[in-house]
Amino acid sequence: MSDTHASHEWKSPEQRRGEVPAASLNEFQNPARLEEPSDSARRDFLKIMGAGAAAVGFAGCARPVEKIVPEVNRPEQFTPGSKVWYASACQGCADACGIVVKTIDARPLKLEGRKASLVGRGGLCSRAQAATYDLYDPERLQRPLVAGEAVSLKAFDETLLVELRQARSVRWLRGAYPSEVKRRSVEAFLATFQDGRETVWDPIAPDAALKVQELLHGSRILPRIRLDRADRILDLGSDFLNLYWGRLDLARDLSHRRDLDAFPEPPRLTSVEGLLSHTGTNADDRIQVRQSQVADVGFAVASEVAGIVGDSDPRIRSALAPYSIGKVSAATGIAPEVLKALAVDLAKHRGKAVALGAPTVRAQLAAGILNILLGAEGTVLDGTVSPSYQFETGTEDIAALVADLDSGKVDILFVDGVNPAYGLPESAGFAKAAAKAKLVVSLALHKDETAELARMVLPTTHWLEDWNAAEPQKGVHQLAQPTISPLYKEVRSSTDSLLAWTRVLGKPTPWNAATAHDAVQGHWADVQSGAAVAGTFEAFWEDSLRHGGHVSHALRVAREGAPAPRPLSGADLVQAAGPLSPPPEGIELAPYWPAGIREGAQANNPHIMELPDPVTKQVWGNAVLVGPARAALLGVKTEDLVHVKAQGSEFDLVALVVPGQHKDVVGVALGYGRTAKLRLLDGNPELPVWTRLAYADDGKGSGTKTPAVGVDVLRISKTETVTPLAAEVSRTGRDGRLSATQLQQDIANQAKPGDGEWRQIAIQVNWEEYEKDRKVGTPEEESKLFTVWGDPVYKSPQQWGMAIDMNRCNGCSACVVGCSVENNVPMVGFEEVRRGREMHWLRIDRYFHGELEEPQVTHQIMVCQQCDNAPCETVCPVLATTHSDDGLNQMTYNRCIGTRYCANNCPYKVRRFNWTNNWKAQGMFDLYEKTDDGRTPNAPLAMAFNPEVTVRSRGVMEKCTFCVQRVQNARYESKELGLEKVPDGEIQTACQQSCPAEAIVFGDIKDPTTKVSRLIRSERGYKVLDWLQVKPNVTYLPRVRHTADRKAVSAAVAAKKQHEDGAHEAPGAEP
Amino acid sequence: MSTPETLRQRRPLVTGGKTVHDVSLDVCAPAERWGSRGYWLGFSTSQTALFIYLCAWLLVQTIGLKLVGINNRMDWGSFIVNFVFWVGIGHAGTLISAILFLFRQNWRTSINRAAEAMTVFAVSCAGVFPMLHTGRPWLAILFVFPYPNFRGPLWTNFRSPLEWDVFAVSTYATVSVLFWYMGMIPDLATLRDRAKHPIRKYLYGLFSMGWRGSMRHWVHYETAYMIFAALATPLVLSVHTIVSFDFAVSILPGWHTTIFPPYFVAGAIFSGFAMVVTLLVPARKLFHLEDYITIDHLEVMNKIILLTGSLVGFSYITEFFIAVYSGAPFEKFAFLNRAFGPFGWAYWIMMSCNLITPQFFWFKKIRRSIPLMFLLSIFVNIGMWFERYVIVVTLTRAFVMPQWGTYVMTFWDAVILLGSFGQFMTLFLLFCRVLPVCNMSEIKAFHPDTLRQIRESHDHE
Amino acid sequence: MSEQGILGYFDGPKAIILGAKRLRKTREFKKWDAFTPFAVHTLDEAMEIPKSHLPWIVLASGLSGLAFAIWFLAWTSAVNFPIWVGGKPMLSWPAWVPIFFELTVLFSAWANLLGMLGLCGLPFRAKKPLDLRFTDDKFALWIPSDEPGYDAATLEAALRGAGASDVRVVREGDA
Amino acid sequence: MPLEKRSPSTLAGVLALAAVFVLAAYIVVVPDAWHRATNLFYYANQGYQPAQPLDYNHHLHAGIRKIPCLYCHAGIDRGAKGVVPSLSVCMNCHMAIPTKDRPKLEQLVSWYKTGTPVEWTKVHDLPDFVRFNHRQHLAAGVVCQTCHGPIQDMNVVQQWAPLTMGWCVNCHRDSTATGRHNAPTTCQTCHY
Repeated sequence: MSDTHASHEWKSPEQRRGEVPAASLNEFQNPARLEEPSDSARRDFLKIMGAGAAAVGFAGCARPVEKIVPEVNRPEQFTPGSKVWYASACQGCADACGIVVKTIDARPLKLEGRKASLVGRGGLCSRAQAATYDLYDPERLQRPLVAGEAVSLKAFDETLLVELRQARSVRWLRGAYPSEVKRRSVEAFLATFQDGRETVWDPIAPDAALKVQELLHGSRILPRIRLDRADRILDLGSDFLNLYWGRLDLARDLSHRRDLDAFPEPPRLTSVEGLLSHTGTNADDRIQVRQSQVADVGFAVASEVAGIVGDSDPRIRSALAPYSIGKVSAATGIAPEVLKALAVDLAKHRGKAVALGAPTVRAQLAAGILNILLGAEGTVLDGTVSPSYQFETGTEDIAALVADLDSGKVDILFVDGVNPAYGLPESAGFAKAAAKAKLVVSLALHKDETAELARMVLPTTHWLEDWNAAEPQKGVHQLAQPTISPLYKEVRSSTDSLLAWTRVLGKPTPWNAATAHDAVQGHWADVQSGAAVAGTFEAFWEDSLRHGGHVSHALRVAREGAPAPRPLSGADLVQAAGPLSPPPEGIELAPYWPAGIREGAQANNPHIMELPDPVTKQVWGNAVLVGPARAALLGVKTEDLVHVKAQGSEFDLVALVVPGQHKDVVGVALGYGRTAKLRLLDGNPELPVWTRLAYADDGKGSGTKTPAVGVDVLRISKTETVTPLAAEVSRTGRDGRLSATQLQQDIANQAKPGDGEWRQIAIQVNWEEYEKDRKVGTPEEESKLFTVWGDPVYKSPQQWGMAIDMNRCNGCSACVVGCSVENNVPMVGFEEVRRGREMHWLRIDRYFHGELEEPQVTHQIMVCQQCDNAPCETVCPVLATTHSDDGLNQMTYNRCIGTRYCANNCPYKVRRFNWTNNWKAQGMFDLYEKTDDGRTPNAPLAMAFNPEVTVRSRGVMEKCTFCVQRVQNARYESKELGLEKVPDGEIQTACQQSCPAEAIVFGDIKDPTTKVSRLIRSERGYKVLDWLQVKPNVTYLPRVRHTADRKAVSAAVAAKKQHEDGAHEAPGAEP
Repeated sequence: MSTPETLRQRRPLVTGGKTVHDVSLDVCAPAERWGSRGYWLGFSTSQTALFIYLCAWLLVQTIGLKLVGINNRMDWGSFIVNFVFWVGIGHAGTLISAILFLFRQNWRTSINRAAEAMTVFAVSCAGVFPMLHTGRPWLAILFVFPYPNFRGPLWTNFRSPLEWDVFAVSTYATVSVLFWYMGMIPDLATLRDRAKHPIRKYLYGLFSMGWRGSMRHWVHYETAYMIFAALATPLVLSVHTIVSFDFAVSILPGWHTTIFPPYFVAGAIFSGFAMVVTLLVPARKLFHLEDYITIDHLEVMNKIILLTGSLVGFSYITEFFIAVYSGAPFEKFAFLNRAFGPFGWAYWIMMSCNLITPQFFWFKKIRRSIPLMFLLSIFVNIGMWFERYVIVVTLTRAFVMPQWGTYVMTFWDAVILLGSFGQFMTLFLLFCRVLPVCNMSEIKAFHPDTLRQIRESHDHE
Repeated sequence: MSEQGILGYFDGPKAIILGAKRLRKTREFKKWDAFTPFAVHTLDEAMEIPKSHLPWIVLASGLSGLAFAIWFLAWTSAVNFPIWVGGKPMLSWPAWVPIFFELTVLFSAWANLLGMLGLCGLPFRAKKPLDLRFTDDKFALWIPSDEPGYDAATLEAALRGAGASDVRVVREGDA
Repeated sequence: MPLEKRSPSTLAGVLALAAVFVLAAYIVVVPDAWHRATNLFYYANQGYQPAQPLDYNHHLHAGIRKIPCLYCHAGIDRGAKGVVPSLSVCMNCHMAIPTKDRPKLEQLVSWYKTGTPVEWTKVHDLPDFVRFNHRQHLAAGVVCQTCHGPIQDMNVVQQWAPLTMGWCVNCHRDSTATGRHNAPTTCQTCHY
């Protein structure tokens, strides 16, 4: 098994450097060849079912015979089944966060944030968490395609080289990633042609921000935003927790500042927006305005601030001239005193306040001007010491590219890892233009929309199989190393291809590299010299590999200091800001990038598709988000089908009523409605139908199924994708279907004032009250009811508990994916989720407080509370769920007979039941499931299983275990070290580890010195439903809202109501 | 043994001037004659239903419970409803033969056999559900019973109400069968002695245990019968109490109530008697037993339905009042939600069927009108099914609002519910053909003529 | 052709009760018996057949059932394989009461049926039927030949005197 | 008594008794009836001795030649899983051992040369919902023979212990009772 040998091999890159033949797919087709853990899935299935069958006698003693296939040469110090961690860098998006990859038997299984990394700092987003499922995606392209014909890599190269030799004008289109290696490889390759040009393009790149930076400071460089230094944050429709560069750092800093034990006063985040965005749900104050008028509000506040702070640049003053608070509030219907109060508050915190704008030029400009006025430059914003290099793109470039293509003078277009055929609005006319190129070559992981257009398709490796290096922030060098050799023989990373082609064309490659590995090493040598690191390169390289990159000590120090403020450039701001436009009429359709799927690249990843949206909790598709007031006017309710007309095109889509959304704004999530032939989209005909999780039946029981992947709004959006569009919305009178983990009809209930309060489950209090009384809102001490039983005494010296700070959690849902990947939690698909059968062990409950129109949102992470007096245990007839001696509520799957009584009796409803073979729905158990032409398309999926966690079969109850596998391993290890206890912080649950906001703390609650014990003792800590006497072991810290003083807000509400009533009287505007 | 006072009768229990010999003739007739057309019609219908029932289970068990309406918000559904419903039905028989025996209600003699049979069959129907509603029945059968095993040995959790159910229901089933069987021994002997065909003779002989009607045996027999009655009385009350613990012992608002045991028992007797009426009204026609199961018998049962019905209705109102009055917010919400929430319709069906229907029996005319009592008894059955439905769907709105869900029964839920009636009717109709439908020896013992003679034998000296 | 005993038919409960009383007045019978289609109340008193000991058997069995239940639950949950469940102590006996009760009843019920059959000597010591209509509507007194002082002639007279409608001496071999 | 005549019911009683006796006899007389029961119901596979592609002889290597277990099964004290040696380990010695007219050894060598891995049939096969950690048990001083039996005397490996849950649990209990180790018996020791 020489090739698995290779894939197991290299602990150290040296070994890796010796060219390793790639593991071939046959390995996974032939069960005998599977390394033991890889087929654990199937065996679990057979065992659990088999055991049952044997029990009732109709399988007799038939038990599966298993093979052990040891390598012919087992590498040194390689132990089967033991974990190996690799430090690396995430290439999921341009942020390039630092990660560590857990591999078992050379299979990357879990990605985790790297604490030491300056980007990401230990957190990791949902997309990266799900990356392993992209790697093992059965629908990855496995062989190059030439005109639809599968060919070998060699043949592909030959065909391509013929074309290359004749080509004179070549275009290379790639995604944004701050990689010197990639950039120079492309450069060198294009240099071999008379007219070669590179275009970097990312559908959610902050192009507007770049433009505005150039406008204001004369350089296309994004500042590093240090929210930990901001006392006041003004969010002008920027969904920054979700869209900004370095968003994990923003989340971390915000939650860091919201740590009420560490800081005297939390920052105040004020959101100005029309939709209820993910960031908006975390705002302390929200000001509702049409999405198109966000910038105006920004300018108005700026002009007021300018007035207060005095000395400001004359050009700024003239630019702000048309935006007096009076005029703007007249146009927007926001009470002037609200804006005044806001401006005063911001000005008061000059130097400690920052404004973040929506990805449109005007919003960004407003934010930029505010930042200058508020002195954020040089304090909160770092544009000089270590600014962000994460994005270097511009939509002009892609526009130029399309123009080039259209002119027909382009010979070859290479599309490297991006999907413009889907990601560009129709108005850009990419498809039409691309058709005019002589040859389109797509380097892609899947046969996506662009690959459909391309005549030649080269399958690329997944980035977990690649070498790469990144510099996301100035001086912060990340090193990405492969954690598995490519799954398929006939694929090649785009960098490798570039270098190979360049060499064949007889031109020099950067660092004379033959492979990406060489190139990275070459680049790393530059890094060493650049950072003037003493010592041999080998040592430096080793060290960098171990730490996943390099940052000079000097920079680390400098980053903490104050950067220099950037001077204002001489550009004309008046023209850029433009005059105040008159108040628009009618409804505007605001497209937005949703948190989970974002630009849609992972649309074939069940973990992403079934990740509930932080705000709407919708899965498997998008919907028309309508505010309650508008819904009343239109007479639509959630799950009605509405008809939308915008930009001359129209579509029907299911409606979803979202409280706190502006009356005149309807939102639709971008990134859905892809048309590629993938099983989780409209279905891959090659795969069995039950693998198409995205299918919804028509709800009439007719059995006909239709794909539920939502509607593609990118199609009709502008180049600035989030620009609101004038739209007409009308009800069709028909019913639609949507799938959400929180039933939408309950929104109304939950938004009822007081309801939810008396339940005292998700508690939120106001800062003013909190300052007076730190226990405000939390339920009184656990009532001392009479109990016939004493308290249990646990043998183990340690007992595990958790503390969750709702003030830190922003609901980003990274933990949900992290948990699912770690614990082999199955995804169940549109219909099953719709029936309330989703399997997430960890869920984030979303609560609305206050008015339906002005709700405040609380995100509550809900996991198994591991109650001491667990009600689930008492009722299980067969002792399948019991209590361990270290106080865990343990679930023994193989003992479970599935009475589901435990789930009934769980007040937190955290237990999940396998209503069918959920994994089979993803083909996980069906390594042998053959298509007609005898292939096994699902084979690699089973490799994604975490062999440390039993895979549950049909009829078994499961739930959060506090990652007992991690607990047990830690206990064993410390036992071997002769320790009495596991040291604090040794055990990190998957959710805790992945949380960018550090909202979750896990540890020993018997030992009063641990971090978790300190939090549990915190006076604001409370336990959910404590009065039930179930003695939960998860402590919650309530959400504390630092809202502005009440008068202004109430005035605002009053004004808004008045404004609306005005609108009600003239419904002529409504379609 | 009974004393002469108890032998006085208000109305004759056997009408139509039937002699003791006629009793044997008439009661044995169904078992000795070929079934009428009406019988075969009913029998084939029930068997078809039974067949569909089995197929439905097979399918649900192969594909998984995803076929039925339950989900992670609502983990119990129609299966548990059916279970409680059938167990409830299974209360009348033992109650009639045990409690009424202790209370010297002699009118029970002509109906108790059929009622006990009904009990046994209802319990057998009920027994299917808790086993097959589990995710892995093949393991459930292995794991729920405590016996020495090779897992440690690992026993079961005797603190779990479900484990209590395992004991309660199986004990109840066993005792009902034993009681039923013992009551049948003398009648089986009668059938044996009347039998002509050697095989019939052999089989009836086998089960009649060589009963000869010896007085010395009768003494033991009567004692045993008395003891059985004494055992079955607390048992019949305990079974539904323990079933109600499945809900009452949990911590859910709307379930965690101390009123459940009495209210469940009352409900059980209520539904049980209704079912007896539903069965006997056609049965006495079909098998020409009008002279033994007289209109008087039916009227007495209607009176009991009226009583228990009012009890049930009273407890509905009580629990609602307490919940709303107690000031326990979750409890209050749960009950308001029952009445006015998304499943309000079921609540009001339950209320009208169980609270209002029986009140018609205040009127003697209705009590004694066959078609009306048949109709009303069916309404009661429907209402009692919905009572359990209402209780179970409380699950959809428990403590944590984001986990609120809904529950829609699927096609398979319905098939299995109806199919279980197929099982029940098949068994009952079989019983009517092979076993004595009425307790002959007791009817004879309480035959007006017998009673007269015994009285005279006392007045003699 | 040895005599097995003598059978005196009476028509109806009244006749047989009075008949039994009369015979009882004349002399004492140890082993006599009566065959009736149903339990003719007060006939046993008339014939002075002793009461059944069944209740004691049932009581003993019921108590042993209870004892077993207590021992079994305690041993399994606290001694043999103690497991923490819902924070309750290993010996959480209040939660076991239902099972105690059920097992008591179960044991009693079995003892009751089997005890009854045992005391009657059924099925193993079942006698050959003397008349198939005893299970229908015929009533008869039976005096076996091993009754002390058995004499067919006098007994026949006595039975007739006691009101027997018909008397039959049963010999081996006739049904 | 002369009148004692057997009624049909008697036959029933006799049959019933006979059945009970037969069952009892089966359990008493038939050798290891219990183990058959276990194998059927509890999935134990005691005595399982499948044929292996390469008839490696533990008796020869571990018994006679006294090669320590951890020489071939190296790393078993480092990881949870059992370690089956790779062909290279065999070749450490067999490089030097002539294969002439020893077909089995020739096969071994040829497999090594062609890089064909050996597909051993798994003998000691716990269900996947059981987590057994070799490393811990070795660290606790449990010797191989405790679970694998007299492996050094086996020509062909067979499953010596029943490997049922009861078997594991009782060992844990005893070692805790005798105070040798603190071997827990909570479910999550093995099941998660």
